[in-house]
Amino acid sequence: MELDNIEFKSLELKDIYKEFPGVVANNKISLKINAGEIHALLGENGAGKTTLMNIIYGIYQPDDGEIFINGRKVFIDSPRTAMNYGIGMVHQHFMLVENHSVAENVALGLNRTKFLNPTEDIAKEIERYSNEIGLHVNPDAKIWQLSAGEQQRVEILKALMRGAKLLILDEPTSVLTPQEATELFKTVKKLVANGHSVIFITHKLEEVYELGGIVTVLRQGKVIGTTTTKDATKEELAKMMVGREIIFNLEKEKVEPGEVVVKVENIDVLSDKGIKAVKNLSFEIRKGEILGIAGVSGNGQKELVEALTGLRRVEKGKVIINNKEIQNRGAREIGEMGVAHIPEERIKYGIVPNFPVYENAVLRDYYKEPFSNRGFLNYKTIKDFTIKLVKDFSIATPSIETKTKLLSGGNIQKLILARETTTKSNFIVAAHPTYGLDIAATEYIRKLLLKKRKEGSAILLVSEDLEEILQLSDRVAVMFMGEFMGIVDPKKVSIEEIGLMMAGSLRKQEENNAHLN
Amino acid sequence: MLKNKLKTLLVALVLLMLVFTSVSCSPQQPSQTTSQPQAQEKTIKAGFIYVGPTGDYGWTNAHDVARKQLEQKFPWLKTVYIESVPETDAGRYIDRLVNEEKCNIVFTTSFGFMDATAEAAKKYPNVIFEHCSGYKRDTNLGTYFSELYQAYYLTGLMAGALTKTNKIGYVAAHPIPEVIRHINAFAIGVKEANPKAKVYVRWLFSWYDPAKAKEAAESLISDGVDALAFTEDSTAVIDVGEEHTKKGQQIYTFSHYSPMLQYGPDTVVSGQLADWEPIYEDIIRRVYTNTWTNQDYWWLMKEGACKLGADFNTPINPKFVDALKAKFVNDPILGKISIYDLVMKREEQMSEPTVLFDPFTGPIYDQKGTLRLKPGERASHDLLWNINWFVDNVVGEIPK
Amino acid sequence: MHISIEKRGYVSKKYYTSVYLISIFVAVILSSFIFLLRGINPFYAFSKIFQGSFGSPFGLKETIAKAIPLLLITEGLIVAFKGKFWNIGANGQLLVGATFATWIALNFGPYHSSISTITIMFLVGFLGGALFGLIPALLKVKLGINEIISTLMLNYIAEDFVEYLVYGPWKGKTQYGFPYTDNFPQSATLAQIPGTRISYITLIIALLSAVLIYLFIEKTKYGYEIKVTGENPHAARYSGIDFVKITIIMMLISGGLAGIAGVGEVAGIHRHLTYPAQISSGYGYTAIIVAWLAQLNPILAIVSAVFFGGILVGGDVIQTSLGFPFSTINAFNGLILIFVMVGNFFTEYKIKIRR
Amino acid sequence: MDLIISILQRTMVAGTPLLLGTIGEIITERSGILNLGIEGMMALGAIIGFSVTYITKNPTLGLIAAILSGGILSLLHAFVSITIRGIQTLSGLAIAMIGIGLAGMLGKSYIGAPLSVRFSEVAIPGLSKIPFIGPILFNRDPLFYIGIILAVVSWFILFKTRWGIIIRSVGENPKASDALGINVSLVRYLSTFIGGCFAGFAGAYLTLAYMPSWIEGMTGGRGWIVIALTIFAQWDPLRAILGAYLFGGVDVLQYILQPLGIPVPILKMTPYFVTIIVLIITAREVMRKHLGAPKSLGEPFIKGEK
Repeated sequence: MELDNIEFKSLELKDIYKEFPGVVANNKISLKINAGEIHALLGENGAGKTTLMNIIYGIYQPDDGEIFINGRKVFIDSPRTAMNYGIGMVHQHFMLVENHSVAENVALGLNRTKFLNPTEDIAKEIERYSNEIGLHVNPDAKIWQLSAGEQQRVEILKALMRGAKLLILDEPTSVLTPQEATELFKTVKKLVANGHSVIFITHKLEEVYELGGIVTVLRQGKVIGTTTTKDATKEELAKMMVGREIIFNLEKEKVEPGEVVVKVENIDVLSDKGIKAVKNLSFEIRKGEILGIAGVSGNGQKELVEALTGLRRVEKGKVIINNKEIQNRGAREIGEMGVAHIPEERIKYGIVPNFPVYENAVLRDYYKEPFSNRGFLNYKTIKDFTIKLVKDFSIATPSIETKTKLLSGGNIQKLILARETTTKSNFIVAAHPTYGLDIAATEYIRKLLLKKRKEGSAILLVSEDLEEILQLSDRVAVMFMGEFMGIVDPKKVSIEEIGLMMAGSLRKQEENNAHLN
Repeated sequence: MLKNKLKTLLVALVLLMLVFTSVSCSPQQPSQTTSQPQAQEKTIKAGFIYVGPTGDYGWTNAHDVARKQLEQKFPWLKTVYIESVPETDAGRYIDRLVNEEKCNIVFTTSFGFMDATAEAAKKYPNVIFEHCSGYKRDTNLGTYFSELYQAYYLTGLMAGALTKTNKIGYVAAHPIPEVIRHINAFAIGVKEANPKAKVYVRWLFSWYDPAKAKEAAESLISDGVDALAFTEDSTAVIDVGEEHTKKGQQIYTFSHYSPMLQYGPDTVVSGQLADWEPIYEDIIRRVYTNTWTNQDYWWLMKEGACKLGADFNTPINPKFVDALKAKFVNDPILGKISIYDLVMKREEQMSEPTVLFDPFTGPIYDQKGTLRLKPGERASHDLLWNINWFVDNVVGEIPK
Repeated sequence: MHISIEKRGYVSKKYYTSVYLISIFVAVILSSFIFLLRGINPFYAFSKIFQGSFGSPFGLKETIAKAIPLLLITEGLIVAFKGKFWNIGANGQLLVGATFATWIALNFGPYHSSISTITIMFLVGFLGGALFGLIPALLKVKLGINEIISTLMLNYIAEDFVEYLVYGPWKGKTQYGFPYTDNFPQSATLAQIPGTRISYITLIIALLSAVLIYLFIEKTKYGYEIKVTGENPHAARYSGIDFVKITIIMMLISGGLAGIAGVGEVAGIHRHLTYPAQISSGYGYTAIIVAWLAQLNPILAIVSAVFFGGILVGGDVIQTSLGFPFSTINAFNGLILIFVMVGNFFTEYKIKIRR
Repeated sequence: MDLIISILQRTMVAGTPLLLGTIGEIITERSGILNLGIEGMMALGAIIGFSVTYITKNPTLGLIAAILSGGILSLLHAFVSITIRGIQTLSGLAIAMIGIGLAGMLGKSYIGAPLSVRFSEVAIPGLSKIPFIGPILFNRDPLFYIGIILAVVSWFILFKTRWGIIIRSVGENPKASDALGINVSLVRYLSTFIGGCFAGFAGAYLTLAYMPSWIEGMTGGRGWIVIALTIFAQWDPLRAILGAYLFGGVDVLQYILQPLGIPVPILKMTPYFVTIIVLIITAREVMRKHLGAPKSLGEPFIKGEK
């Protein structure tokens, strides 16, 4: 069943409905994609884009609705079936076997892979593709040795070599530098010129216009409309996407930075693999100031955050907070010295999913008075405290006894923020605080960060959302390969400059650092 | 709701405990008073507690064979048995046999059951207990044992005569006096037939483990041994001997406890066989006739409890008879005599009611050269019971 | 038709309890096939087993006697399992506890009162089990060695070590060369409830341990830390919980309680140290199932331990009345464990069938 | 010299059941399933192999039955770990208990019964005449040769074929494999089944070649050693050959070293002790080289879960 002989003409979805416990991810979605077109699927996180694509690709089965390919009704019960219909998908989080080579990854599950020496022919084929479409990658390299851009190429290769005519790209630029993204757009256009069709999932308006073509906007699991980049303005699309005018012009009061709260001097930090992930880094954050860290993930942000919060060893250098050296002191001690930590991957790090809300509300302070007394936990105080938090931060939960995993992402994040910011901390490390949250929760959290800034906290904000960084930060540091390419004023810097810095091709001196010295 | 469930369960538990405490405090258990044997139409019920499985090829099997024979012989006898009983649980099983099976006499067939049996004897004064291989006796508790060392001495004679390498192996179960006594008797026989030969010992720390016995036997053979005796309740050693013999390397082996000739027709020379029937018969008959006393049975060849044989009807495998007839020794009393004749003579002497010969007769030296038995002195029962040293031609150590 | 498995959201306690009880019931039903396999009527078999374990005062007493060590070990295992430390080594920890106590009994007991001897024996037994439990804990936190393997291996090492002692240096002078230490002096033995093999003290300690472990897990700071570590190690790190310290605490308690069970066995039942299979007939393994059957609830564990005590005693009946070997019990235990897991599945997931 | 040859001969015999079990566990674990139940599957294989051979007088038939019995029991583990998403550690222990229990029950009537037929040594013409090596390696029972061949074949399949890529990928990243249309559950079921078959084979080796009789507990903890050996071999069947015969040698040395006055129980604990020492020594290497267990080992794969 090799697919080069199947011609892809169209894919049509009719009234696709999919429900997960507590949420309707796709609510009667209808959509048509024709051969040879780039179809952008625009929507915020949580709009149901990825679920819809997983249904097309056979990972999920819809609860209701029909799919037609070339006008014929089909049941896509597995990715294999999808592939047989000429559908390929590149997931946002790459589906690669890290310990295997590029060729092994491509060979996996490929019908024409030979039984013996399976990677031999595959490697040759990969090289051929490299030359034809410009998807350069070394077939013998192990995946973990490759950059994000290269890994994405492997994913595209995998789809193409399975005869994909319709390629689904799920938020493909989220892990790329602007320059890598530009490369990707070129590749996409080349593919379309070769007769492939592409579904491009994104929440970035700019990308929709850069690619051109048809765009369907999803919101809260429903199709809001389908149009083309020629027929709609950015503002119109944006309105369709969020359901109201973008109000991201947050009221950001002017706060005069106070004394230095955080001082980082020449620190080195190693990654899990033992490679230097943060190199000789120095910076300061003052009272009432937000320092944004921009950059493609994997450039040392995670290690930096962990080093500042005591989860990772600082190999060299000093971290001084509130005039005390805190490097290598351990998470608890650092927390006690006034450092709050909003961790990335909130469910993995920030809570214990099976605990009731009240037990998570004291995850960082359970051992202190009044929650703990001579080794015993005072559950009455803890519950009272939780009730207050739930009220103050309007956390939506059936009760404080509910298992935390049953709360929505936004409410979990609110719980973490509530917990972290009610303590007497004056330095907040916030890693990707709004990632994957709905618009209301995002707004709430951003406002809260600004409020804490006004109250005099120093804040380190790490985010991949450039918009968020530029709006909230007083200064923006761009991180690349463990170093700052520069610290800039968000009001004075252009997106292009930041892009170049993220890609490591521009170093920029801090221009407005006079007040710091 | 789970909490409620929990409470219910807790209440149930507490009730349970109350019931059990009240029961345990009730002084008299009704079952104790019942089993008074009546004079007329009298039947006897005997319970056996075995330490191993009845299907082993040694100890427990031998007891069970006797049990079955007696049940056939005496129409008034009923028996019941429990096999593979851990020492910890012996007391519990005795209780079961007395209370629920209503046994008149209970046999416990492992040393480890001693304390449990003694306790039970106090608890059930109207039941008779017999403990095999122990030393505690009571008004209603006797002890019995079928002792094999005389046969071991005879097989030792043959092993000493047959070995070419002057190295003889002994695969031994546990380092306890019974086994040490057997090794010594065997070694005394070896020395008499062949003063140059030594007996090499390997311990298994297990009564029944064919795989270990096999490894131990193999390791002895690779050490140059060409004759093997053993204390372990399987045919593993015979098996190893047969394997090597078939491949052209003659190994001489000796049956232990049960006839094993059929498993090694080319390797089994002779062996020591236990027959428990005479002892059990005597005990049960005495119980039946109300002449039972708490005596200590220590039965050997003259009582027919210990026999020599590769099989019950084949004292010596005919294959090796010629070789044994061809080897001579000089005995101070019997003069020049072939090993075959010596074996026969000694068996006869030991079977006499007065026991004309005992292997443990001085002079006997231990490994360190200390004189343990003065010339002409016979070992006492106590010495044999507690023996914890090897005679001088044994190579190996008793774990200390 | 399409069958899919989906996660359940909220689960009511009532549903949870009934699924749990049903799965135990199904396990019992299924195990009756083992009897059918040998042509024995399962109803007859079960009535015999029940009769032998719970249905007679004699059986009940034995059931409780077996439940005591099981309960003690289980309480320890619950602590370790709550922290997701797979302590398979309770059997070894029990033996080491028994060994330590034996040393006190033989060397200290003859010259001291019962109260001080027994007290020290329990303390030292706890210490022995705890130290032996500490080994896999340290191997894990310092070298990343999987505790399943290390605890398994340590079980065998402990068994062989006890064997070495009773056949070698500790072999009793008064035991006619048999592999037992000398009998404990009177001061080092535990008094039994008359007519039973249950010692007062061990029974009380076992029941007390259930309550204490419940309080420890549910009400204390360390209990909280253990739960966080077990449920989400990342969150534990984030919250600043000292993984090394908490793992050590966990295993000291877990091993220590197994050690106490060992003291109860040698001082209460055997009154000398003997070879390992006699001291513990696999209590350490059975207790794993006891813990899971109780869903790691320290109080429910009492019921679960009595239940399994009954199964062990019922094993006698399987042997005497039905002619099965004792090891058949293992198959029952395994089946029950499997079905507890099947039950857990139905509380976490639901099966959807669509056409 | 003869002594050394003899020791090595015994080593080959003692190591073979360990090797067979380890190959199976490697295949199972490579697919991401941790099966601790080897001891039970071995015990079942041992008694099934024994009883079928006893009844039919045909050891080959016994061997096949043993292999299947191990495989079938492992399917229960597969069901619990894959379909039911249970905790694999517990399920494995349950399998061990069920296997031991069933074997004890089925074997009751065979205790002490000797087997008249079995696999005995086959000298390979020519090769068996090579001094030293010949008697050690080329005069063994057929199952020994099969074991070595299976180790090499398993290595080849795992690392040089398409199936190998699939099995290893499923163990490393089941989600990625699923996205490529691999049936993760099926691959895991099959790998677990094959692992069970190997364990059954290892059990049959004990009763059909090693020591042709049956006793309870005759697997003697070998199933647990296999679990440790799998780690020692770093999930590589070729390294498993080395490990299995090394541990087999330790077993044999018990009786060779006994005359030196080392207490037997101390010798008996050496394999377990060595296992821990080996784990300690390799721990650093594993951390340094980022070797290690298949990434998703022991974790249930839940299709379509985020």
